[in-house]
Amino acid sequence: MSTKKFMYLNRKAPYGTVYALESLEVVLIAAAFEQDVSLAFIDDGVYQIVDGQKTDGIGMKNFSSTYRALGDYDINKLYVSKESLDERGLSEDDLMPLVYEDEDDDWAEKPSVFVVSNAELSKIMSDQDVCLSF
Amino acid sequence: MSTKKFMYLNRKAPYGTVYALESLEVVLIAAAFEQDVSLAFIDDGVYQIVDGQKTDGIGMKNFSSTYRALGDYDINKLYVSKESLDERGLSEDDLMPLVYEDEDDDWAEKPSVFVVSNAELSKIMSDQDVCLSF
Amino acid sequence: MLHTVNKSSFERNSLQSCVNIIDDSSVILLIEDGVISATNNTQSSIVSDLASQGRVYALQGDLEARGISSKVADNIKVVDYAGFVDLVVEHGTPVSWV
Amino acid sequence: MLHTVNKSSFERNSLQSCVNIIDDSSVILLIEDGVISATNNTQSSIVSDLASQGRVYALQGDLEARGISSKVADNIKVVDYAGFVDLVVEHGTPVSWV
Amino acid sequence: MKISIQVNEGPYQHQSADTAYQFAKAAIEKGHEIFRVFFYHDGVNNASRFTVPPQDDRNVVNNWADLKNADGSDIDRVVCVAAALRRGMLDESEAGKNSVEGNNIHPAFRISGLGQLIEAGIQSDRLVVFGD
Amino acid sequence: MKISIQVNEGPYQHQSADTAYQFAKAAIEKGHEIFRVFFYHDGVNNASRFTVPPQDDRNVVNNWADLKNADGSDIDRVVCVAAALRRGMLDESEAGKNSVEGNNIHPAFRISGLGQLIEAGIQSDRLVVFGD
Repeated sequence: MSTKKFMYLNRKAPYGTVYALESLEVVLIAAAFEQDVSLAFIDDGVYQIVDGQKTDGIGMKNFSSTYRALGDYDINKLYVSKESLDERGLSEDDLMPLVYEDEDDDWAEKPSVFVVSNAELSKIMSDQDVCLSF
Repeated sequence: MSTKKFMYLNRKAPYGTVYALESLEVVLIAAAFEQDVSLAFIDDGVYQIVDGQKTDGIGMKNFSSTYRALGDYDINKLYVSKESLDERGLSEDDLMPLVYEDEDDDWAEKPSVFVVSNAELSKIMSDQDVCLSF
Repeated sequence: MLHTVNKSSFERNSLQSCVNIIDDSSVILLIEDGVISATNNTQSSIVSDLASQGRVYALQGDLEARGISSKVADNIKVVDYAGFVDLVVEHGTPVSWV
Repeated sequence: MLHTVNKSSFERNSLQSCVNIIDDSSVILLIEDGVISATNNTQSSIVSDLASQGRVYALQGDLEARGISSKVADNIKVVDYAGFVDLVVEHGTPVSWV
Repeated sequence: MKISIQVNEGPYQHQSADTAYQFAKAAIEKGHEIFRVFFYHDGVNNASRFTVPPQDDRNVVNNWADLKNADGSDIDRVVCVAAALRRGMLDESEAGKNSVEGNNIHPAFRISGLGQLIEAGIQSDRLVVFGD
Repeated sequence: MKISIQVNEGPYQHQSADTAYQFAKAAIEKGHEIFRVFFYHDGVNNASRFTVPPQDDRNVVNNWADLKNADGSDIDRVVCVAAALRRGMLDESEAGKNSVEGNNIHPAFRISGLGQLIEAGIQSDRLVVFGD
């Protein structure tokens, strides 16, 4: 099959709605198709990868650890809107330290999360073949 | 059964979601219980009673005529937020001319729609026993 | 790209977010409750610049359903579902701001 | 009255609408994604006055789930579900800004 | 106090059903009575006995079905008939009336009319709405 | 062009399913091919053969079931299995595997995996998402 650029656009906070969880389920399946995969986190979507989520109090499944596994599936382009973080009083330090091992660089551990401006996000988005919104 | 004050709080545009339609279905049933019923239309809820709705183009049921029947069920307190209308470039002239016949005044036809300020709505809301939100 | 927005800017932030991010060649199609943002109101400025460039569309059936066909702001182009299909065909990857 | 708001003020207008209309004796409880509005951010001013009067609450479990317990703004009171029940009992007719 | 609850969204898509359940549980633990839980709009989907959630996640339908008042009595769980029919939630009786083969309402729930919601508002000290 | 569609919300609660259907119909009328309609999230509820809408309203499920491409071939209507199971949408096979008595998937739809969505993205010229 041909290779296309897929973007997963995540704009909603986790737990309040199922979109974050079911977006992640698609991303994991997508990995098997060897497409070019990017994830974008904008607006309240940035809360999906905030560190320290604990769901015991609300009786729902905590799926945040799954984001840590994305690197093992070669999903290592997670773009986070800087403007969205700033507005919410969040910084990169508040996010989970997601990484992957670069097979082209002696398996060096590298970051998967890129905090970018909306202008940069715009360019990345314009380059996509398929955009799935959650 | 005792009489309570019920308010139906409508904040969403019709057709985009089912809340307007299913709110109306509750209101019609509520009439049979002889409670004190008020409807509030605020935010995009004001579009529910805008005149001239035509749904042929979207293939959905046009239920706007049902609002005209509310007067026959003694539901005649429809409060509309003036601020919500103003923001949306709407005025009372854009709304359906909903009326009822006042049995205590020789069945004179009177308006059911009252455009009120948020401050007035606040007072009306504070006086309710039950508030159902749609 | 074609960006679809299906919620009123009075209710949600999706239209503003879309406008903040899209590139100079993108167009916006307002559908469902999103057509409220195609009318003259206190939030018209969100799309007025793009509209004056001919880059904002609104779905006719949704305007009619909400009784606001006569209130569409200047420079916004009204299309039917066939026009929606044409926009999808002409503008490459569609993005939904759901 | 007790007013519950379950959406972030960044996503929807429900918190602002609620604040615009409620009376002087009302309190607000932020639940679900609404707890985002309980943190220090550029929209904190929507509730800061009410918070300084001790009239804004946020649900603990929802703050913890979203990893933002440590970011709660000044004067906002954190409660658990039992505290939610107490607020419903104490404040008369509850209103949901869904 | 006598408290009733309206649930407007289905399980899993929105947190409303979960929050409503946690609220109901806490209310019972504090000695209040849940007079009725009324499922309206997509909330009717909470009553499906067909749901098969992942094993490591909560079972929203069973949570409702297992909820009891402090005296051990069942909670009155009412599904709105009009909302249920258009969304494909049927008990044996409605399936029969509408010539549908099969039914999917969990036995812990009962289908009834919107009057049950109004009555809950009249009979309860508080009616709390959970939606999206 | 080859166009695929993703539907994220159930029938009646949100307009998304209606808009998606109107879009698909218009695309076919204009000579395009609908390669696949993928039902995800609450969108899986579009596939229920149990829905009984009021007689004066549209039937969303039948609208989908009756939709055909211009050459008369059926549209490929795929329901995500993971999303379907947690929301109580089952065909005979899934009901059997999960020991549930009964099933509610309309025969015009088939249950399959998320790979079908990715494949639709790869194989189609456009993938259009309808949600809330």
